[in-house]
Amino acid sequence: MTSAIEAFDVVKKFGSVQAVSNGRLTVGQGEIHALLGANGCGKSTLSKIIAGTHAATSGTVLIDGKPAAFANPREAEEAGIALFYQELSLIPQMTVEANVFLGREPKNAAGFVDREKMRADTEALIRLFGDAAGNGLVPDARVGDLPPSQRQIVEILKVYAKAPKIVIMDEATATLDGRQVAVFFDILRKMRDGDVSTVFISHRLDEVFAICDRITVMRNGETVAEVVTAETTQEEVVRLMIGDVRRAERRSAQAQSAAEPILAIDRIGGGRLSDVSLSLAPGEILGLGGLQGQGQSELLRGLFGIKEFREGQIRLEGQATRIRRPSQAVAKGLAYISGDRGTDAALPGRSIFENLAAAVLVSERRMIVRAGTLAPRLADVAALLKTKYARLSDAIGTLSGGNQQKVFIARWLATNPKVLLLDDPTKGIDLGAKADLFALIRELADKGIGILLYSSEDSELLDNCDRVAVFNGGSVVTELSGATLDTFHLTRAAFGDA
Amino acid sequence: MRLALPSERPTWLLALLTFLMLVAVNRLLQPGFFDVPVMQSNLTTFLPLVLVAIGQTYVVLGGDIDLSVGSIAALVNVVTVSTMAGMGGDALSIVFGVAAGMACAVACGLVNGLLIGYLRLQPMVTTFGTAIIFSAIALWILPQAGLQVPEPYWGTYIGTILGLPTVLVVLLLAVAFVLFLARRPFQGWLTAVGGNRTGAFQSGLGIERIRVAAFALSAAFAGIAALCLTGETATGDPLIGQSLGMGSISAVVLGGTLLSGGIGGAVGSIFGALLLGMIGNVIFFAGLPYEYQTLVQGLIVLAALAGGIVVARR
Amino acid sequence: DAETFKIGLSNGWVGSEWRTQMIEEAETAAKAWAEKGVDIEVVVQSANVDAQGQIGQIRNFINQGVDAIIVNPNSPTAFSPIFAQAKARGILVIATDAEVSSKDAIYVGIDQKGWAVQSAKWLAETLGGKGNVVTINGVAGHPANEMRVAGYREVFAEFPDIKVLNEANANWDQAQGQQAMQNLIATYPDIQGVWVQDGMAAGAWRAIMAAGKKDEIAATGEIRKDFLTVWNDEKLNSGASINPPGVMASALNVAVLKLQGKEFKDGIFGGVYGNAIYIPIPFVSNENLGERLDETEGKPGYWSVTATVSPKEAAAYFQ
Amino acid sequence: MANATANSTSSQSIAARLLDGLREPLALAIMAIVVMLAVGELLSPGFARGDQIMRLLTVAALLGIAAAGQNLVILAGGEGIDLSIGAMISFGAVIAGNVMNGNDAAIAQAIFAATSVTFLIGLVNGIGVTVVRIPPLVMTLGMMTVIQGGLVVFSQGIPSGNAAPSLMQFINQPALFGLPGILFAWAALTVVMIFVLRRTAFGFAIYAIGANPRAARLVGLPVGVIRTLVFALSGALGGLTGVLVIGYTGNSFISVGDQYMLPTIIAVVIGGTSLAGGTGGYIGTVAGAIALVLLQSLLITLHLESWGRQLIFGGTLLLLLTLYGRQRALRA
Ligand SMILES: Nc1ncnc2c1ncn2[C@@H]1O[C@H](COP(=O)(O)OP(=O)(O)OP(=O)(O)O)[C@@H](O)[C@H]1O
Ligand SMILES: Nc1ncnc2c1ncn2[C@@H]1O[C@H](COP(=O)(O)OP(=O)(O)OP(=O)(O)O)[C@@H](O)[C@H]1O
Ligand SMILES: [Mg+2]
Ligand SMILES: [Mg+2]
Repeated sequence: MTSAIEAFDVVKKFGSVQAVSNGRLTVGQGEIHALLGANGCGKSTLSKIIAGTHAATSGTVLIDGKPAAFANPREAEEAGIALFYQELSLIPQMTVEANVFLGREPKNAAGFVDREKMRADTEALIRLFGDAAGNGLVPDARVGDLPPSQRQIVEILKVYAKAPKIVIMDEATATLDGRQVAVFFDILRKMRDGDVSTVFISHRLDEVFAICDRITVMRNGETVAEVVTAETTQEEVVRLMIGDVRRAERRSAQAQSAAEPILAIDRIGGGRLSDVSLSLAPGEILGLGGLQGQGQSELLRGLFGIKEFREGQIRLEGQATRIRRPSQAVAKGLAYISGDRGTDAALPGRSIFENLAAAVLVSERRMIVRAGTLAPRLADVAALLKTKYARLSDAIGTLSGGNQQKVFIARWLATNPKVLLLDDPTKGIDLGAKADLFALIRELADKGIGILLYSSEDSELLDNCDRVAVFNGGSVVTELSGATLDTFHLTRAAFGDA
Repeated sequence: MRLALPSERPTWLLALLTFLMLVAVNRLLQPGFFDVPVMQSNLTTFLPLVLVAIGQTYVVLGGDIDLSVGSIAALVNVVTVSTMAGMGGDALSIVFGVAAGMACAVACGLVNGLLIGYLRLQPMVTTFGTAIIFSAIALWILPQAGLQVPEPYWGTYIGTILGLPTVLVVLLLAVAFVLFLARRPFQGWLTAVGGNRTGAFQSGLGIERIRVAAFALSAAFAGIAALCLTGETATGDPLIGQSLGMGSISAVVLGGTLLSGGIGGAVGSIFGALLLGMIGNVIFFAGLPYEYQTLVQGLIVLAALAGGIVVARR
Repeated sequence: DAETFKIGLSNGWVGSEWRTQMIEEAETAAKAWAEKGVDIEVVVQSANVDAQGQIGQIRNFINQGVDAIIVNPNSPTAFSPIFAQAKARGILVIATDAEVSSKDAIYVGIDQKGWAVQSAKWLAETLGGKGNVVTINGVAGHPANEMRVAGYREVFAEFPDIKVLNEANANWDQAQGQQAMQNLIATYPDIQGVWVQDGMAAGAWRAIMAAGKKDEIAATGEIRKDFLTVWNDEKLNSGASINPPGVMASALNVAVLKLQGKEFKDGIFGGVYGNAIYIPIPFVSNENLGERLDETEGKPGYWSVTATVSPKEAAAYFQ
Repeated sequence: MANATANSTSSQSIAARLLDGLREPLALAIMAIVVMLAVGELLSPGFARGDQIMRLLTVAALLGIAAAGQNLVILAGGEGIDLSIGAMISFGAVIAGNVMNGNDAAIAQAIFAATSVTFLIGLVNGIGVTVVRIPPLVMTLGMMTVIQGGLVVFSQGIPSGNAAPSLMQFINQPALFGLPGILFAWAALTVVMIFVLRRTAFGFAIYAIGANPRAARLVGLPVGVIRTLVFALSGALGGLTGVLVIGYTGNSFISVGDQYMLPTIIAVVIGGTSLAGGTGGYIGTVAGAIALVLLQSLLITLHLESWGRQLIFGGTLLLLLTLYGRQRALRA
């Protein structure tokens, strides 16, 4: 039997950057096949070559045994290939239904778009996700109005609506919560039963081991191994990907409680939030848990002045404070790291140096930019996260998604903030870097910084936080610490029966 | 994260309301405003800009801009009139003249589209450059204004067809086309191309072709506008239509289409163009001293833009 | 009791002081009719518009029911249908400053070709019938420009020893005229004469002076006070046909007489389209420069020397 | 210090870098300049003479100074563009003419009056764009009409004055090394522009805002203030150009600046600044301004019908755009 995808000797250069040097991938019919590797190893690039979005510099791709070099995504689509784009391919201004059927709109006899059919079909697709889709995900909602997780679901539906024979899911679960992932896996399994072949890219090994049949591992643009999931272990795969990983040790909440809180939030309300009170001690890492979109991000964004709270009070180091815009937050020693790097962080077209220096220049109120003194300092911070780049003067766009995110984290670490607001900061970051990041965060906490961490991955909260405040419907339903800080309690609290 | 997007009300509602307000003011200042000949003559004045603005909308919706529409109109006018005159001015020459003009318009649009869609040149400067070239060709064909248009042609244009004023018929056909296109997938594709070009490409849309089509549409509408101008002026003039470029862009924006692309539609542009025309009328009938006319015109346009945008954000 | 007429003035370009002066003089001429017992209400539309926009201006006049329309037209031919409609409503239409082809309108103004002929002749004669000449023109394709070009070409053709080296366009913009002249001086070191239109002449002369060639080159001039002053102070070798901003006032005076029911003399019309009454074209030369400068006493620098066909002079056009 | 690393570069990579360098807008603009000078000299000997080049540079300086403002506005992104710059120049010229009225002692006042008024008008542009959120293209287009209308009202009855003799000398007469003062002023402005854009937080903020305004806001930059300021500066630089233009022409008239509107944009774009904002710089614009003026004068010296000149002008623009004004390919 021929393989669904067979790619070998694939090379891809972007100018002088060698993104893929020896890509190899073999996916059997009806198989769910994981493609793993550290940030920037070439997973997305290889995927885009297969799906016709990029042209390979050299190499061979066979689809169902036949040579395939698609000139554009449309040709690939006609051959039954659909790609879930890591950075999403949605049009924010357009409705969910228009996005899902873009380019393949159902038409009526007159040649007009058949809106009724489009709506009904979209509704049917959304129903696949059931309750996990969340409120507000309706066919005529505008995609730009949806939170990231729902946009990600729309991108999944868009892939699914093409009724493809081969799908590539490039970090499709990155912002989904546990329940949504579960539904998504049901869909993948159903597709596998229909003999659809799947390439599954993720940095979450649990997910990979839960659903994938085989695993291909890439490292530095090269395919280094192919293993059968049932015959390997997570440790083995991690070793194949990156070698050894540091483990961050968690400290239980104890000494901090005595100190005066560095940040105290009293009955914050407005938007989705109501009556949220929290206090953060210096040196503490406080997690914000619960299902996706329960107001955790809104709280962090409000604290940073992106959107003002309607009611309640904030105290910073004991001082009552109002923060109306980010510049005030920066001046008061706050830092906000968003997982939505494309919209919130990247300065496209500018150099890595400028992207790194952005926050420092503002927080230190510099008038003159002295690259000579600033560059080494920033490079050191970036090195703490093992950011992979050639020259600081290269454009930010030449870095992989994960490495870009490291730059945007380093940008804020360089400001020596008092309070660090982390809004799902590890989205798209590989395991090694994630471990480095959390180790670093712990070190910062030990220096007396207060840290608020929201993550869409429960394990990140459980492994790294001293306490976790669990959100539901815009309020804190419970706080977990010490003995209650475990998967069981967290899941139970998140679903509202704490 | 929610992106800041304009409200979901039809983007043209404001242009319509402002237009109606100006109509009311004009009616107060000019009692005969609703007389059929007055309405017909006003429509004759507004029609070319309305048509060009419709075409411009599609380009803008796709995230581009077309500064060459005025020069295309001049070239089409010159080509049409020269063809008619060269063939002797009989009925057949009219048909050929119109055909030659429209073919020329579409060819101009294709040139723009190929340069911008396929060669990926920057649209604003490119269409500025092609505008210079189109003007040069017009000047080469007809070095100075002149030549007569056959009477049946302009007579029909300022007259009636089937009992309806011809200008009204043209407007109604244009509106019908706008409504037709709004229901075709093409307009959604354009919106996608303007809203997120990478996403649209990754979704399998043929970006190049869609952009070319938009420029061809824009040029075709500029061509139709030129045919109207030809009927209105009954002559060839290589310098005609120069204000159509910037005017159409103002109309498109007044009509609620986002200049960066991805939001809006041609219905709004129609009202935007009518609104711009009405401003001139109201200023005239208000009896403003001439020194103040340009100033007040500019102020009203800015006020309409500002007002529209402020209200849209409520 | 007093006669009352409503006259619409249409101007399609506001980019020069000459046009402002043109309208002001027309308004002044209208007021002067009050002494003769004629009340004239002037309605002005003046804005940057193209030919089609100006047709819109004229439509507004028609819809308002004026008695006469005086227009400084942006196109020689594009107004025929609208003028026909105006005439059908019994409205008198007069074009000024640029001739129109419409048989339903008359033209009262200077002969643009004659304007050019006069200054080209001056230049040719000043050069003694031989020498290298360059010209700097307005907007290519613009009717007034084309007529003027035809005028000087006709003159220079009569002088076999006058060689036209190059003809540039500087779009009636003074600074562009200055740049064009700079380039021409650099390219052709041996220029004796320059024929240049309107305000561009001031720019051209500035370039000539900057190149230190004001004594070697004879060039046409213009009629604004600022330039006349320089001409006088620097003793330039210049001559300028006057296109007086008073043309619109002249047209207005003719219009009123016509509205009063007078009939034109037979054979008075001439011009390119057979519908023109040409008014005299005064000339500023090195000889009469002093008098002309005296006329500008107390006027702003941008004020152009002018002339108007008075009601009495206009009466000569009528039976 | 850097020698060690520079020397170690292999000859192959030097060739590669050279080739890379040629694709740089600046290199291309300079190449275009050289080619045009050569063609001009070939067609009409004397075109590339020193004093002629100097006069062309004077004209280019006027365009280049106005284009500096346009450059800032375009760099700051958000579809930034200033179509009112021509009208600003006219207004600046009229104000300056009235204030100095041929009087050397009043030059400083004239500069101050012209730049501060146009600064304020630019501020209104900026507020319209940032606070009311009118797209810059239509905001400044509307402002252009308002200024033109304002000039018609303003110039009424007020004599529009003359340039002071020293100002005219500064622009038209050689001052140092046979070069007129304005060229030194332009050079100084170039140094300031480059310093501001590359070495100051303000320049950094302009680029950041142009690249991604949301991200710029999230690092604490005052996006609205900076964008407003950029429009105001463009106005002031327009006003300053107006003062210089009246020095060039001797007297002001109300449409004196109109001819600069589109050339400023073209100079910026062929100088390699992206109309999308966030990338580019002023050196390219300087080269772009020189190339543009050179092209225009080359065309004047060609003995051609007007349409032929226009054809070549449009064609050259498109050619320059094709060489480096291309947008990013969607498929890599
Ligand atoms: N104004 C609104 N209109 C419609 N749906 C809304 C609105 N506000 C919130 N929602 C829905 O409520 C859910 C939770 O939103 P909320 O703002 O609390 O979450 P968040 O954590 O701040 O979101 P994000 O995922 O954007 O970080 C989302 O599914 C969203 O679609
Ligand atoms: N458009 C581009 N231009 C230049 N270099 C690029 C481009 N896209 C990717 N690269 C480079 O190619 C390499 C592979 O990137 P790719 O996005 O394929 O990594 P990835 O494995 O998907 O990483 P991640 O897990 O972070 O998403 C990286 O070094 C990146 O810097
Ligand atoms: Mg990737
Ligand atoms: Mg959330």
